[in-house]
Amino acid sequence: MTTAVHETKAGQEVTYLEAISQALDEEMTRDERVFLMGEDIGPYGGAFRITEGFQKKYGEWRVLDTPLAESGFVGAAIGAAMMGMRPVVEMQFADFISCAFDQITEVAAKNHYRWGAAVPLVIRAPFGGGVHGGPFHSECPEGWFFHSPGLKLVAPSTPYDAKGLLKAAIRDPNPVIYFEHKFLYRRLKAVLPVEDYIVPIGKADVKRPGTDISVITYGAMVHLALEAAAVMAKEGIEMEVLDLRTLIPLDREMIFESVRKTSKAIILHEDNKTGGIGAEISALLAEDCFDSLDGPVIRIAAPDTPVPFSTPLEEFFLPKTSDIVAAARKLAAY
Amino acid sequence: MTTAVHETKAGQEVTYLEAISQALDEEMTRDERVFLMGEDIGPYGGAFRITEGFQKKYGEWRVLDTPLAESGFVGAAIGAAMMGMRPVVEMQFADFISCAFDQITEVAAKNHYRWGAAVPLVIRAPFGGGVHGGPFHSECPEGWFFHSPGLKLVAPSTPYDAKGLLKAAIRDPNPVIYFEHKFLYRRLKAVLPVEDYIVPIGKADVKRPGTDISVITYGAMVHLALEAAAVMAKEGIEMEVLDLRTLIPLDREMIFESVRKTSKAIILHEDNKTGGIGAEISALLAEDCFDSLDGPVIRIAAPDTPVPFSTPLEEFFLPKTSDIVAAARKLAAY
Amino acid sequence: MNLDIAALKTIKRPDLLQMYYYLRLTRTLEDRITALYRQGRIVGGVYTSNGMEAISVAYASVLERDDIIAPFHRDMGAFLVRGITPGEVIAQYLGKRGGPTKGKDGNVHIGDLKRGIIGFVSHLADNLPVATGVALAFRLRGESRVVVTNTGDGGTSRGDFHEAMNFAAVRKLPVVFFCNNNQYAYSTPLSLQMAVRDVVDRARAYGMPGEIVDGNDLAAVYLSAQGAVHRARAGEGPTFIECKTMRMHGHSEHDSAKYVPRKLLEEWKQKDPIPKAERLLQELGYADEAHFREVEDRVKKEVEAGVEFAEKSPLPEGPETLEGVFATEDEVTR
Amino acid sequence: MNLDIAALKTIKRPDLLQMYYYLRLTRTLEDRITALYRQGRIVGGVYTSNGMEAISVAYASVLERDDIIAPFHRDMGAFLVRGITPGEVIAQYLGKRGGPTKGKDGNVHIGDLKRGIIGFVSHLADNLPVATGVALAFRLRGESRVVVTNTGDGGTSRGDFHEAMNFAAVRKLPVVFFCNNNQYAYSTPLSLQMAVRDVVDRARAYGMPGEIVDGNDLAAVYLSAQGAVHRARAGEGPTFIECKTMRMHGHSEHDSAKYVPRKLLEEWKQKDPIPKAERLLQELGYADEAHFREVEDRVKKEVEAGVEFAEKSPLPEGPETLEGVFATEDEVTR
Ligand SMILES: Cc1ncc(C[n+]2csc(CCOP(=O)(O)OP(=O)(O)O)c2C)c(N)n1
Ligand SMILES: Cc1ncc(C[n+]2csc(CCOP(=O)(O)OP(=O)(O)O)c2C)c(N)n1
Ligand SMILES: [Mg+2]
Ligand SMILES: [Mg+2]
Repeated sequence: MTTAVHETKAGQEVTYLEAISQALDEEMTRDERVFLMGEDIGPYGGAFRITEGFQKKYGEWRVLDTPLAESGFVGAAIGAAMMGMRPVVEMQFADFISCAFDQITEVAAKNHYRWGAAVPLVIRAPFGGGVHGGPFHSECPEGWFFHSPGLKLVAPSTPYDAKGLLKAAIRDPNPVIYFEHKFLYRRLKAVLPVEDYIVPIGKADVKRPGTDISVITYGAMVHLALEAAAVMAKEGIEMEVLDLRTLIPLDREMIFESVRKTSKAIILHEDNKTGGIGAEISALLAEDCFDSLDGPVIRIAAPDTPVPFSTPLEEFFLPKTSDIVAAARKLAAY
Repeated sequence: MTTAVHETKAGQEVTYLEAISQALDEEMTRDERVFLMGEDIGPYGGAFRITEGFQKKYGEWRVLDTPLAESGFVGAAIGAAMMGMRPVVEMQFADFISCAFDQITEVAAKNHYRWGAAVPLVIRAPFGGGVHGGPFHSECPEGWFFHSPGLKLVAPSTPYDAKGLLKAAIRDPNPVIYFEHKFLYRRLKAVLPVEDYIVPIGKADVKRPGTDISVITYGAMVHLALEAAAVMAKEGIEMEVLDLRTLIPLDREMIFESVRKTSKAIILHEDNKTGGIGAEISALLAEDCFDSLDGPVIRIAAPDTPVPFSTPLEEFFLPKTSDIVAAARKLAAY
Repeated sequence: MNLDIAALKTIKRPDLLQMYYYLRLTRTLEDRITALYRQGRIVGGVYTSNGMEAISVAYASVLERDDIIAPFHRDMGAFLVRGITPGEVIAQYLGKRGGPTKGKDGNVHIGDLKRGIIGFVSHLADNLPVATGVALAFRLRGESRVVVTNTGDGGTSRGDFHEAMNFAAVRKLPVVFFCNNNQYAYSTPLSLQMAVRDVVDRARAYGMPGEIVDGNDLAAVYLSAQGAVHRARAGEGPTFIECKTMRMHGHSEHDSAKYVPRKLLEEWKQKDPIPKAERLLQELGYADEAHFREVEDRVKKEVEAGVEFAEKSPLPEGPETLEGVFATEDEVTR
Repeated sequence: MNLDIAALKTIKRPDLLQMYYYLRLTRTLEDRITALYRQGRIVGGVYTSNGMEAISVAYASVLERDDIIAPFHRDMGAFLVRGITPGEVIAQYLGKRGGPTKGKDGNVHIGDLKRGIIGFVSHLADNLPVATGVALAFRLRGESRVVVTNTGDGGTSRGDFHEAMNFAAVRKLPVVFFCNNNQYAYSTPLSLQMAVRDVVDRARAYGMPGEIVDGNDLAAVYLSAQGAVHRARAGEGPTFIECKTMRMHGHSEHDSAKYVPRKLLEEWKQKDPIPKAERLLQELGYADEAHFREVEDRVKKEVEAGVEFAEKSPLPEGPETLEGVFATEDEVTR
């Protein structure tokens, strides 16, 4: 095996960002069909420096700087994928995925259903707020794609999941949108296994077990949920934090199992509330866990506005630990 | 007042399609800021002939044939709207709205929030299945836009609502997507008021009152719900059929009022189930009507696939009256 | 373009005869489908290449077995040359299991990677970026394969055309862009579609060689395609080929095309590609009237056999709707 | 382009002096913002027009009061010429209520219809179709107003560029497209962006007149803009103007731009638009060193006053997040 772009010693901590970088590097070494496309990913190493050093190792075709044209390069990745390549495309910010919306929903998502062509494509989308990005550099676009049959969506919350889910996404024979949270890039560190591993697509994860209230969430919000759970534990309420990890296909069994156990559910996401993924989960609970529920299913999410720029506005916009605590207290009293 | 493009005598029935055409004609006569853009809407009168005769009456600039470029002409409509015009843009089929997705969600939806520019724009989107259109001429794209703060969405189910909602949309100072159901175009007829009227955006409508189960729906599905209600009435179950008419902003009061009365809810739509509008309504009920609910909130919707072409497949795909009846019987027994 | 006899002689007799056969087969097949449509036996719309058959017959005939085509909706000839049978085409139109998409999609939405065909997406120009990606895969793997794609004059107005042309040119990819300039996009004449006289002018904006060819001249299109494919295969990059032609039917069979001046159609009737090809074959001494009648009989029989095949082919069953949203690993191209 | 003295003399002395003032003001203001950024006092990223100020100062100076601009992210000069004050700009950068977007959006996302400025959308080229629509409104109403828009070299690769250019050309709309060709798009050099040497080659594909101008030459850009605006106002349609220039800072202030050869920067340093403008003013006998020092002092004071204004301006309060998603009728332009 060739040496890694960035060497990591056993036992050394890596960030969420480095975990993504490692996954790309290892998959490119493992499988020569894997290649990268995007804006400024070559000599520059990408806006967030995830592919720094990659072009030196893999050359300018496997780490391919594209013109500024998201629809064009996603379309190209679809074509290459159908020819048996494994493209991983980078959106410079998830927000710009709207420019490739048509290619993703009409071409990538439907090709296999319509005429049987597999499209093993990964689109990396650095998403989310809390970074003073304003309306066009903070978006959570997962809700749009949640409603497009044929796509898989994943959103890791830890370095371990970030690496394992990206590897699984690259090895998946379908188009997968990989939502990596910008806020977590350099804020989380962990020691990762030395050996190759994947986190299977479609499997949620209990990030903290509990018996009284289920908090169902994903992405950066997982950490708020954990904070809230710590607060509530002091009040004698044990919250279970369920990290979806995969948004499509949803791990219904695990969601239902958790809620049947606790009888109470909070759904938490950073995306806008109306039409967000929380709505679907609430609806699934209403359909399948109605008899187990001991209280209303509460959604905590951003309000229905674009992401505002100014600090006090963005703070108001983003869900807060205190929102979760308040909801948990309300539910506990039910 | 100038003569209408197509004269209608008092008491004469008009189709859903003609109702749309009348609304456009009357608004263009009433307000010279109103103009139309789209592919083949001029001499040809549009793929569905809604603007037949319009160019003769209003000239080739107010009924403007565009190049084949949805993003470009929606963008242009946004610019004109910001200058005080009232553009009404036609998608040849709603399916092609994906090509203008970026302009709609990133520009039209956010301009007012970001910097205060009103965008009084209407996009007409002929949507829905049952017409042997296959995956690209049958789509229900409303779910995508349901999750984009800044847009209003309407979807009439009758000629009366079609005319009144289109007039309201044209007079609204915001971007409104007007989902007109292709299946209903020539299948529904009604006598419309002679005088000018609008159907206010944001107001649902009870299409059949009932006391036992609420069916919350919109578009072509309203008529299936009415059929099912007639069947159930024979069994002594009175279903209330609530036609949302406006999808954003939702008429929560009316939804809650109906469900508080009946304690049981079925949500019905033709769009794919996962992440559809039904999920949001179910979640709202879980949040606000939990204590009133006497049974699970049931969603009836298309499965999570593209719209298949072949007749038996499309029939399987589309919700059926029998699905509603089955769900109603199940709920009634709860 | 004036073809000299020496150039014409470079096309082998059997190749030219075979193309003539496909020209005839295409015409007869599409005429038969049109007849079925008029009898109300076709599901959905019918789009023909009547008068334009030479283009896709010729470009497909230039290719090697493992080359790829990404055709648009007037390329029936290319399907046939690639081995799709008349029976499969009619089955596709009827939504039967025997069609290449097994009823999932209809009419000209034929895709089959085994026969090197990328399935058409209704959203015009969407497959152009996809074609560049097919070429990119070839380039990445150092294969000497090429991809040929086609678009209408209208399709060149879309952003995806621009992004695909640019990317192909920047990376000198082995792709040939055909443009079927039939002077109308649905009802929209070229003058409302673009402000240049020749679509080929667009190629220059990308630094890509462009050519104009008589699209009704089988041999001319063949030679032009051959040159471009040869350059692409040799690593010399993409070419844009504008085929001047005329749409002789309506946009689809329900359109009477009143907006096209009858005189224009009369003129182009004189340039019909079939008699033109026959004159050429006679001039070259490759075939006589008797041969033409023989081919006519043969294709008629083949088409009738196709109708029979299609009618016997079963319809898919409802639950098949749910199959195929996602691909499995064994379906990935290798 | 070689400017003869006669042409230069057509620019009135006060106009040239005023432009010189704005050139200075732009440079000083952006330098000050950069300094604030280095002190960690700016919220979010900083994008400057350093070395390229002449372009937007010049095009904005050509316009009448009721003309419209749709600038991109390197057009600070245009904001200032249109009457946005340094204080407002800094307040915008700080997310203060005193910024034109009141904290809803940041940095160069300044929009204000009262001062004829369409707010920039991050998604590059999105505002080009919007600009064509502004022009369309003028055309529809028979007004002799024009709109000027600007894009980077990178932005011209996007589909929306294509769709906008084409529509403007087909309908001969009163719009001027500037292109700020600063040779890089973030880290991507022109050679990976397009296969033509001059961006202006693209204009020809639309049948639109195109020009190349020295973007660092205030007078040259002014004269070019004047000609194009004049033609647009006279109903002669759109023009594309490529300004050759160089980005002298990183893409944004966090980018050290190591990928740009130092020699190239050295070269362009010699062509700085400010000394160039000073030499011109001296040659024409319009101003001397003393005047330049006076302007320098004046703009410094204005910028410091701006810093003070911005710092005093209050931050918005959290709940303002929820305001302004929808417009009210009185906000519509009339
Ligand atoms: C993006 C998109 N918009 C609109 C349509 C509807 N439509 C189908 S074919 C057509 C005209 C196509 O014209 P052209 O590209 O010239 O091809 P032709 O049919 O003339 O061969 C239109 C507008 C579409 N298929 N895709
Ligand atoms: C659609 C889109 N994709 C990606 C980006 C991220 N991005 C911001 S600026 C930039 C480079 C712009 O280059 P250019 O158009 O040449 O303008 P310049 O900054 O050089 O003036 C990129 C890639 C974006 N803003 N929009
Ligand atoms: Mg055409
Ligand atoms: Mg640039």
